[in-house]
Amino acid sequence: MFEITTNVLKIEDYLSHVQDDSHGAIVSFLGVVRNIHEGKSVHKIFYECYEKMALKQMKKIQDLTLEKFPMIKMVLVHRVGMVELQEASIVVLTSSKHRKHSFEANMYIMDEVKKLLPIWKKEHHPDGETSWVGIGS
Amino acid sequence: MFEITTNVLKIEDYLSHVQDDSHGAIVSFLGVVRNIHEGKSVHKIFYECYEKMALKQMKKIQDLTLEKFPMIKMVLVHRVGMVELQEASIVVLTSSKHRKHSFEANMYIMDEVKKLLPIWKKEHHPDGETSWVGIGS
Amino acid sequence: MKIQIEYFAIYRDLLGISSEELEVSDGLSIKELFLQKTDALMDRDELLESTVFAVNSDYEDCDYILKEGDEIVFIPPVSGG
Amino acid sequence: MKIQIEYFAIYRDLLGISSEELEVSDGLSIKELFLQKTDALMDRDELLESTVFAVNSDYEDCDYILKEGDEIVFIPPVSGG
Repeated sequence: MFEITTNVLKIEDYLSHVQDDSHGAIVSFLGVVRNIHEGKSVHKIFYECYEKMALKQMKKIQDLTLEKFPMIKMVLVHRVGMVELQEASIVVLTSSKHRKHSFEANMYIMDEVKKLLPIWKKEHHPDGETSWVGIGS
Repeated sequence: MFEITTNVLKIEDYLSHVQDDSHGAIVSFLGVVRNIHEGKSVHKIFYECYEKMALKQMKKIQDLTLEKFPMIKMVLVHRVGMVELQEASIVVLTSSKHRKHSFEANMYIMDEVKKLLPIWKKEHHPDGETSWVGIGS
Repeated sequence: MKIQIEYFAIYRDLLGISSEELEVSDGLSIKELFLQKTDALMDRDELLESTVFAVNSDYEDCDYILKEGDEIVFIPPVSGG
Repeated sequence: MKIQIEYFAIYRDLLGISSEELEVSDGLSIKELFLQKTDALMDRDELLESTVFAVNSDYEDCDYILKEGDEIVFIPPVSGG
Protein backbone atom coordinates (compact mmCIF):
# COMPACT_ATOMS: atom_id res chain seq x y z
CA MET A 1 0.00 0.00 0.00
CA PHE A 2 1.02 3.61 -0.45
CA GLU A 3 -0.34 6.94 0.70
CA ILE A 4 0.29 10.61 1.25
CA THR A 5 -0.69 11.98 4.64
CA THR A 6 -0.36 15.00 6.88
CA ASN A 7 -0.26 12.80 9.99
CA VAL A 8 2.75 12.07 12.16
CA LEU A 9 4.38 8.87 10.86
CA LYS A 10 4.94 5.85 13.09
CA ILE A 11 6.32 2.53 11.92
CA GLU A 12 3.99 0.53 14.16
CA ASP A 13 0.91 1.96 12.44
CA TYR A 14 1.99 0.28 9.20
CA LEU A 15 3.58 -2.99 10.36
CA SER A 16 0.41 -5.04 9.89
CA HIS A 17 0.46 -4.25 6.15
CA VAL A 18 3.71 -6.16 5.63
CA GLN A 19 3.14 -8.96 8.10
CA ASP A 20 2.78 -12.42 6.59
CA ASP A 21 3.15 -15.78 8.34
CA SER A 22 5.65 -16.88 5.70
CA HIS A 23 7.81 -13.74 5.93
CA GLY A 24 10.72 -13.67 8.36
CA ALA A 25 12.34 -10.30 7.63
CA ILE A 26 10.88 -6.82 7.93
CA VAL A 27 13.01 -3.80 6.99
CA SER A 28 11.82 -0.29 7.63
CA PHE A 29 13.25 3.03 6.57
CA LEU A 30 12.41 6.30 8.31
CA GLY A 31 13.54 9.55 6.75
CA VAL A 32 13.61 12.20 9.46
CA VAL A 33 14.24 15.94 9.44
CA ARG A 34 17.80 16.72 10.47
CA ASN A 35 19.23 19.94 11.74
CA ILE A 36 21.63 20.73 8.93
CA HIS A 37 21.61 20.61 5.12
CA GLU A 38 24.50 21.70 2.92
CA GLY A 39 26.02 23.56 5.83
CA LYS A 40 22.88 25.51 6.74
CA SER A 41 20.95 25.04 9.96
CA VAL A 42 17.41 23.70 9.58
CA HIS A 43 14.72 23.70 12.22
CA LYS A 44 11.77 22.40 10.26
CA ILE A 45 10.82 21.55 6.67
CA PHE A 46 7.66 22.20 4.71
CA TYR A 47 6.96 19.37 2.27
CA GLU A 48 4.92 20.40 -0.74
CA CYS A 49 3.45 17.81 -3.05
CA TYR A 50 1.76 17.63 -6.45
CA GLU A 51 -0.53 15.04 -4.97
CA LYS A 52 -2.31 13.66 -8.03
CA MET A 53 1.00 13.00 -9.76
CA ALA A 54 2.74 11.81 -6.59
CA LEU A 55 0.10 9.12 -6.10
CA LYS A 56 0.45 8.05 -9.74
CA GLN A 57 4.24 7.84 -9.33
CA MET A 58 3.88 5.93 -6.06
CA LYS A 59 1.72 3.40 -7.87
CA LYS A 60 4.43 3.15 -10.53
CA ILE A 61 7.13 2.64 -7.88
CA GLN A 62 5.01 -0.08 -6.28
CA ASP A 63 4.51 -1.80 -9.65
CA LEU A 64 8.22 -1.61 -10.50
CA THR A 65 9.19 -2.92 -7.06
CA LEU A 66 6.80 -5.87 -7.12
CA GLU A 67 7.97 -6.75 -10.62
CA LYS A 68 11.60 -6.80 -9.44
CA PHE A 69 10.85 -8.46 -6.08
CA PRO A 70 7.64 -10.46 -6.64
CA MET A 71 7.49 -12.09 -3.22
CA ILE A 72 7.66 -9.01 -1.02
CA LYS A 73 5.04 -6.91 0.73
CA MET A 74 5.59 -3.16 0.91
CA VAL A 75 4.36 0.10 2.39
CA LEU A 76 5.32 3.55 1.10
CA VAL A 77 4.00 6.59 2.96
CA HIS A 78 5.09 10.20 2.53
CA ARG A 79 4.07 12.94 4.90
CA VAL A 80 3.43 16.46 3.58
CA GLY A 81 3.00 19.83 5.24
CA MET A 82 5.24 21.10 8.04
CA VAL A 83 7.52 18.47 9.57
CA GLU A 84 9.49 19.30 12.70
CA LEU A 85 13.06 18.34 13.59
CA GLN A 86 13.43 14.56 14.04
CA GLU A 87 9.91 13.86 12.84
CA ALA A 88 9.62 11.49 9.90
CA SER A 89 8.77 12.64 6.39
CA ILE A 90 8.74 9.16 4.89
CA VAL A 91 8.33 5.58 6.00
CA VAL A 92 9.06 2.58 3.78
CA LEU A 93 8.42 -0.96 4.97
CA THR A 94 9.34 -4.13 3.12
CA SER A 95 8.96 -7.76 4.15
CA SER A 96 9.94 -11.04 2.59
CA LYS A 97 10.99 -14.57 3.48
CA HIS A 98 14.65 -13.69 3.96
CA ARG A 99 16.39 -10.43 4.76
CA LYS A 100 18.23 -9.96 1.47
CA HIS A 101 15.14 -9.08 -0.54
CA SER A 102 13.68 -6.94 2.25
CA PHE A 103 16.82 -4.79 2.32
CA GLU A 104 17.23 -4.63 -1.46
CA ALA A 105 13.60 -3.77 -2.14
CA ASN A 106 13.63 -1.07 0.53
CA MET A 107 16.73 0.58 -0.94
CA TYR A 108 15.26 0.30 -4.43
CA ILE A 109 12.04 2.02 -3.35
CA MET A 110 13.97 4.87 -1.74
CA ASP A 111 16.09 5.36 -4.87
CA GLU A 112 12.92 5.59 -7.00
CA VAL A 113 11.26 7.95 -4.50
CA LYS A 114 14.21 10.33 -4.79
CA LYS A 115 13.97 10.24 -8.60
CA LEU A 116 10.24 10.21 -9.26
CA LEU A 117 8.07 11.76 -6.55
CA PRO A 118 7.03 15.36 -7.26
CA ILE A 119 7.58 16.49 -3.69
CA TRP A 120 9.61 19.53 -2.71
CA LYS A 121 11.19 20.67 0.54
CA LYS A 122 11.12 24.23 1.76
CA GLU A 123 13.63 24.45 4.56
CA HIS A 124 12.96 26.80 7.44
CA HIS A 125 16.15 28.12 8.98
CA PRO A 126 16.53 29.34 12.57
CA ASP A 127 16.92 32.95 11.35
CA GLY A 128 13.43 32.84 9.81
CA GLU A 129 14.70 32.53 6.22
CA THR A 130 13.34 29.80 3.97
CA SER A 131 14.78 28.10 0.89
CA TRP A 132 13.61 25.53 -1.63
CA VAL A 133 15.96 22.55 -1.70
CA GLY A 134 17.75 21.76 -4.93
CA ILE A 135 17.33 24.96 -6.92
CA GLY A 136 18.83 28.40 -6.94
CA SER A 137 20.88 27.64 -3.85
CA MET B 1 23.53 -0.22 22.74
CA PHE B 2 22.96 -3.96 22.76
CA GLU B 3 21.09 -6.39 24.96
CA ILE B 4 19.56 -9.81 25.34
CA THR B 5 16.02 -9.91 26.66
CA THR B 6 13.06 -12.20 27.15
CA ASN B 7 10.62 -9.35 26.45
CA VAL B 8 8.49 -8.87 23.35
CA LEU B 9 10.46 -6.68 20.92
CA LYS B 10 9.05 -3.43 19.57
CA ILE B 11 10.95 -1.02 17.34
CA GLU B 12 9.48 2.05 19.04
CA ASP B 13 10.98 1.05 22.40
CA TYR B 14 14.46 1.47 20.91
CA LEU B 15 14.09 4.40 18.49
CA SER B 16 15.29 6.99 20.99
CA HIS B 17 18.68 5.23 21.16
CA VAL B 18 19.45 6.02 17.52
CA GLN B 19 17.83 9.44 17.29
CA ASP B 20 20.22 12.32 16.73
CA ASP B 21 19.39 15.80 15.46
CA SER B 22 22.04 15.47 12.76
CA HIS B 23 20.85 12.06 11.53
CA GLY B 24 18.28 11.89 8.74
CA ALA B 25 17.98 8.16 8.08
CA ILE B 26 16.89 5.39 10.44
CA VAL B 27 16.86 1.78 9.20
CA SER B 28 15.41 -0.99 11.28
CA PHE B 29 15.47 -4.72 10.82
CA LEU B 30 13.01 -7.06 12.51
CA GLY B 31 13.59 -10.79 12.30
CA VAL B 32 10.27 -12.54 12.94
CA VAL B 33 9.27 -16.18 13.36
CA ARG B 34 7.82 -17.53 10.12
CA ASN B 35 5.66 -20.59 9.62
CA ILE B 36 7.98 -22.71 7.53
CA HIS B 37 11.68 -23.62 7.51
CA GLU B 38 13.32 -25.98 5.04
CA GLY B 39 9.91 -27.30 4.07
CA LYS B 40 8.76 -28.05 7.62
CA SER B 41 5.92 -26.22 9.36
CA VAL B 42 6.91 -24.17 12.39
CA HIS B 43 4.56 -22.77 14.99
CA LYS B 44 6.99 -21.32 17.48
CA ILE B 45 10.74 -21.24 18.15
CA PHE B 46 12.69 -21.55 21.37
CA TYR B 47 15.82 -19.40 21.29
CA GLU B 48 18.62 -20.61 23.51
CA CYS B 49 21.61 -18.45 24.24
CA TYR B 50 25.06 -18.75 25.80
CA GLU B 51 24.48 -15.36 27.32
CA LYS B 52 27.89 -14.44 28.65
CA MET B 53 29.50 -15.15 25.28
CA ALA B 54 26.64 -13.65 23.27
CA LEU B 55 27.05 -10.34 25.11
CA LYS B 56 30.80 -10.41 24.49
CA GLN B 57 30.19 -11.09 20.78
CA MET B 58 27.55 -8.35 20.59
CA LYS B 59 30.12 -5.95 22.01
CA LYS B 60 32.54 -7.13 19.33
CA ILE B 61 29.91 -6.64 16.60
CA GLN B 62 29.24 -3.14 17.90
CA ASP B 63 32.97 -2.32 17.92
CA LEU B 64 33.46 -3.69 14.40
CA THR B 65 30.43 -1.81 13.11
CA LEU B 66 31.42 1.53 14.63
CA GLU B 67 34.92 1.09 13.26
CA LYS B 68 33.54 0.51 9.75
CA PHE B 69 30.79 3.15 10.02
CA PRO B 70 32.09 5.68 12.57
CA MET B 71 29.23 8.15 12.27
CA ILE B 72 26.29 5.84 12.94
CA LYS B 73 24.26 5.06 16.03
CA MET B 74 23.08 1.49 16.52
CA VAL B 75 20.88 -0.82 18.58
CA LEU B 76 21.17 -4.61 18.58
CA VAL B 77 18.69 -6.60 20.67
CA HIS B 78 18.09 -10.34 20.61
CA ARG B 79 15.17 -11.98 22.33
CA VAL B 80 15.57 -15.42 23.90
CA GLY B 81 13.12 -17.98 25.21
CA MET B 82 9.95 -19.00 23.41
CA VAL B 83 8.98 -16.75 20.50
CA GLU B 84 5.60 -17.18 18.84
CA LEU B 85 4.74 -16.99 15.13
CA GLN B 86 5.27 -13.45 13.74
CA GLU B 87 6.86 -12.21 16.95
CA ALA B 88 10.33 -10.73 16.57
CA SER B 89 13.47 -12.50 17.72
CA ILE B 90 15.81 -9.68 16.81
CA VAL B 91 15.71 -5.96 16.23
CA VAL B 92 18.58 -3.97 14.72
CA LEU B 93 18.39 -0.19 14.37
CA THR B 94 20.94 2.01 12.64
CA SER B 95 20.91 5.73 12.02
CA SER B 96 23.20 8.11 10.19
CA LYS B 97 23.18 11.35 8.24
CA HIS B 98 22.22 9.72 4.95
CA ARG B 99 20.48 6.46 4.14
CA LYS B 100 23.39 4.65 2.50
CA HIS B 101 25.32 4.09 5.71
CA SER B 102 22.19 3.25 7.70
CA PHE B 103 21.34 0.45 5.25
CA GLU B 104 24.90 -0.81 4.90
CA ALA B 105 25.58 -0.84 8.64
CA ASN B 106 22.30 -2.64 9.33
CA MET B 107 23.08 -5.37 6.79
CA TYR B 108 26.61 -5.66 8.13
CA ILE B 109 25.36 -6.12 11.71
CA MET B 110 22.92 -8.84 10.62
CA ASP B 111 25.68 -10.69 8.71
CA GLU B 112 27.88 -10.64 11.82
CA VAL B 113 24.98 -11.72 14.05
CA LYS B 114 24.44 -14.78 11.86
CA LYS B 115 28.14 -15.65 12.06
CA LEU B 116 29.07 -14.82 15.64
CA LEU B 117 26.22 -14.98 18.16
CA PRO B 118 26.02 -18.23 20.12
CA ILE B 119 22.27 -18.47 19.90
CA TRP B 120 20.38 -21.54 18.77
CA LYS B 121 16.85 -22.15 17.55
CA LYS B 122 14.76 -25.11 18.59
CA GLU B 123 11.82 -25.22 16.23
CA HIS B 124 8.49 -26.46 17.51
CA HIS B 125 6.41 -28.11 14.80
CA PRO B 126 2.63 -28.36 14.77
CA ASP B 127 2.85 -32.14 15.38
CA GLY B 128 4.61 -31.55 18.71
CA GLU B 129 8.06 -32.54 17.40
CA THR B 130 11.05 -30.26 17.96
CA SER B 131 14.34 -29.88 16.12
CA TRP B 132 17.52 -27.86 16.54
CA VAL B 133 18.17 -25.73 13.47
CA GLY B 134 21.36 -26.31 11.54
CA ILE B 135 22.50 -29.70 12.78
CA GLY B 136 21.51 -33.30 12.29
CA SER B 137 18.59 -32.23 10.13
CA MET C 1 -6.83 25.21 -27.65
CA LYS C 2 -7.00 25.26 -23.92
CA ILE C 3 -4.50 23.86 -21.44
CA GLN C 4 -4.09 24.08 -17.69
CA ILE C 5 -0.88 24.91 -15.83
CA GLU C 6 -0.44 24.08 -12.15
CA TYR C 7 2.41 25.82 -10.32
CA PHE C 8 4.25 24.29 -7.40
CA ALA C 9 7.12 25.11 -5.08
CA ILE C 10 9.57 27.66 -6.45
CA TYR C 11 7.46 28.35 -9.58
CA ARG C 12 4.45 29.34 -7.53
CA ASP C 13 6.68 31.59 -5.44
CA LEU C 14 8.38 33.16 -8.49
CA LEU C 15 5.24 33.66 -10.59
CA GLY C 16 2.84 34.40 -7.76
CA ILE C 17 0.02 32.15 -8.97
CA SER C 18 -0.90 28.56 -8.26
CA SER C 19 -2.68 27.69 -11.50
CA GLU C 20 -4.07 29.14 -14.71
CA GLU C 21 -6.09 28.10 -17.71
CA LEU C 22 -4.45 29.19 -20.94
CA GLU C 23 -5.25 29.45 -24.67
CA VAL C 24 -2.22 28.25 -26.70
CA SER C 25 -1.55 27.85 -30.41
CA ASP C 26 -1.38 24.46 -32.09
CA GLY C 27 2.05 22.86 -32.26
CA LEU C 28 3.50 24.59 -29.20
CA SER C 29 6.04 22.49 -27.31
CA ILE C 30 6.15 22.35 -23.55
CA LYS C 31 9.59 23.93 -23.60
CA GLU C 32 8.28 26.87 -25.63
CA LEU C 33 5.44 27.25 -23.13
CA PHE C 34 7.96 27.26 -20.29
CA LEU C 35 10.05 29.95 -21.99
CA GLN C 36 6.95 32.13 -22.52
CA LYS C 37 5.81 31.83 -18.92
CA THR C 38 9.27 32.40 -17.41
CA ASP C 39 10.35 35.14 -19.82
CA ALA C 40 10.55 37.78 -17.10
CA LEU C 41 12.45 35.68 -14.57
CA MET C 42 16.07 36.13 -13.67
CA ASP C 43 18.11 32.93 -14.02
CA ARG C 44 15.65 31.56 -16.54
CA ASP C 45 18.33 29.46 -18.26
CA GLU C 46 19.47 27.97 -14.99
CA LEU C 47 15.86 27.16 -14.09
CA LEU C 48 15.27 25.51 -17.46
CA GLU C 49 18.32 23.35 -16.99
CA SER C 50 17.15 21.93 -13.67
CA THR C 51 13.45 21.63 -14.51
CA VAL C 52 11.60 18.70 -16.04
CA PHE C 53 8.01 18.57 -17.26
CA ALA C 54 4.87 16.70 -16.38
CA VAL C 55 1.80 16.29 -18.58
CA ASN C 56 -1.26 14.79 -16.94
CA SER C 57 0.80 13.44 -14.02
CA ASP C 58 3.46 11.74 -16.17
CA TYR C 59 6.94 12.91 -16.97
CA GLU C 60 7.39 14.07 -20.59
CA ASP C 61 10.29 15.33 -22.71
CA CYS C 62 10.73 19.05 -23.25
CA ASP C 63 9.79 18.69 -26.95
CA TYR C 64 6.34 17.29 -26.10
CA ILE C 65 3.67 19.06 -28.23
CA LEU C 66 0.76 20.32 -26.15
CA LYS C 67 -2.72 18.87 -26.65
CA GLU C 68 -6.17 20.22 -25.82
CA GLY C 69 -6.97 19.79 -22.14
CA ASP C 70 -3.43 18.92 -21.00
CA GLU C 71 -2.52 19.59 -17.38
CA ILE C 72 1.04 20.89 -17.37
CA VAL C 73 3.43 21.19 -14.44
CA PHE C 74 6.97 22.54 -14.42
CA ILE C 75 8.87 20.23 -12.06
CA PRO C 76 11.86 21.75 -10.29
CA PRO C 77 14.35 19.27 -8.78
CA VAL C 78 12.38 16.90 -6.59
CA SER C 79 13.48 16.37 -3.00
CA GLY C 80 11.08 13.86 -1.53
CA GLY C 81 12.05 11.27 1.05
CA MET D 1 44.20 -29.20 36.03
CA LYS D 2 40.60 -28.22 36.22
CA ILE D 3 38.39 -26.90 33.45
CA GLN D 4 34.67 -26.21 33.14
CA ILE D 5 32.44 -27.31 30.26
CA GLU D 6 29.06 -25.68 29.63
CA TYR D 7 26.65 -27.56 27.36
CA PHE D 8 24.09 -25.83 25.18
CA ALA D 9 21.42 -26.72 22.65
CA ILE D 10 21.92 -30.09 20.98
CA TYR D 11 24.91 -31.02 23.19
CA ARG D 12 22.91 -30.61 26.37
CA ASP D 13 20.14 -32.72 24.84
CA LEU D 14 22.55 -35.42 23.60
CA LEU D 15 24.68 -35.64 26.74
CA GLY D 16 21.94 -34.97 29.28
CA ILE D 17 23.92 -32.46 31.37
CA SER D 18 24.20 -28.68 31.28
CA SER D 19 27.69 -28.28 32.76
CA GLU D 20 30.50 -30.13 34.46
CA GLU D 21 33.83 -29.44 36.11
CA LEU D 22 36.55 -31.71 34.82
CA GLU D 23 40.13 -32.74 35.65
CA VAL D 24 42.14 -32.97 32.42
CA SER D 25 45.78 -33.74 31.65
CA ASP D 26 48.26 -31.10 30.55
CA GLY D 27 48.57 -30.54 26.80
CA LEU D 28 45.08 -31.73 25.91
CA SER D 29 43.60 -29.91 22.90
CA ILE D 30 40.00 -28.82 22.77
CA LYS D 31 39.38 -31.19 19.87
CA GLU D 32 40.69 -34.11 21.93
CA LEU D 33 38.40 -33.07 24.79
CA PHE D 34 35.46 -32.97 22.36
CA LEU D 35 36.26 -36.47 21.08
CA GLN D 36 36.44 -37.81 24.64
CA LYS D 37 33.12 -36.29 25.67
CA THR D 38 31.27 -37.30 22.49
CA ASP D 39 32.82 -40.77 22.21
CA ALA D 40 29.51 -42.54 22.72
CA LEU D 41 27.46 -40.42 20.34
CA MET D 42 26.21 -41.53 16.95
CA ASP D 43 27.22 -39.19 14.15
CA ARG D 44 30.17 -37.92 16.13
CA ASP D 45 32.18 -37.14 12.98
CA GLU D 46 29.34 -35.19 11.51
CA LEU D 47 28.94 -33.26 14.76
CA LEU D 48 32.65 -32.48 14.88
CA GLU D 49 32.53 -31.13 11.36
CA SER D 50 29.79 -28.63 12.11
CA THR D 51 30.96 -27.63 15.60
CA VAL D 52 33.30 -24.83 16.58
CA PHE D 53 34.78 -24.12 19.98
CA ALA D 54 34.65 -21.34 22.52
CA VAL D 55 37.10 -20.74 25.36
CA ASN D 56 36.15 -18.11 27.93
CA SER D 57 33.51 -16.63 25.57
CA ASP D 58 35.81 -16.31 22.54
CA TYR D 59 36.04 -18.52 19.51
CA GLU D 60 39.19 -20.66 19.38
CA ASP D 61 40.68 -23.15 16.89
CA CYS D 62 40.22 -26.86 17.48
CA ASP D 63 43.93 -27.28 18.29
CA TYR D 64 43.75 -24.86 21.23
CA ILE D 65 45.55 -26.36 24.26
CA LEU D 66 43.43 -26.24 27.41
CA LYS D 67 44.55 -24.12 30.37
CA GLU D 68 43.68 -24.27 34.06
CA GLY D 69 40.29 -22.67 34.71
CA ASP D 70 39.13 -22.47 31.09
CA GLU D 71 35.42 -22.38 30.40
CA ILE D 72 34.80 -24.50 27.34
CA VAL D 73 31.71 -24.61 25.11
CA PHE D 74 31.10 -26.78 22.07
CA ILE D 75 29.28 -24.49 19.64
CA PRO D 76 26.97 -26.22 17.18
CA PRO D 77 25.96 -24.15 14.10
CA VAL D 78 24.60 -20.85 15.39
CA SER D 79 21.20 -19.71 14.19
CA GLY D 80 20.60 -16.37 15.83
CA GLY D 81 18.72 -13.55 14.20
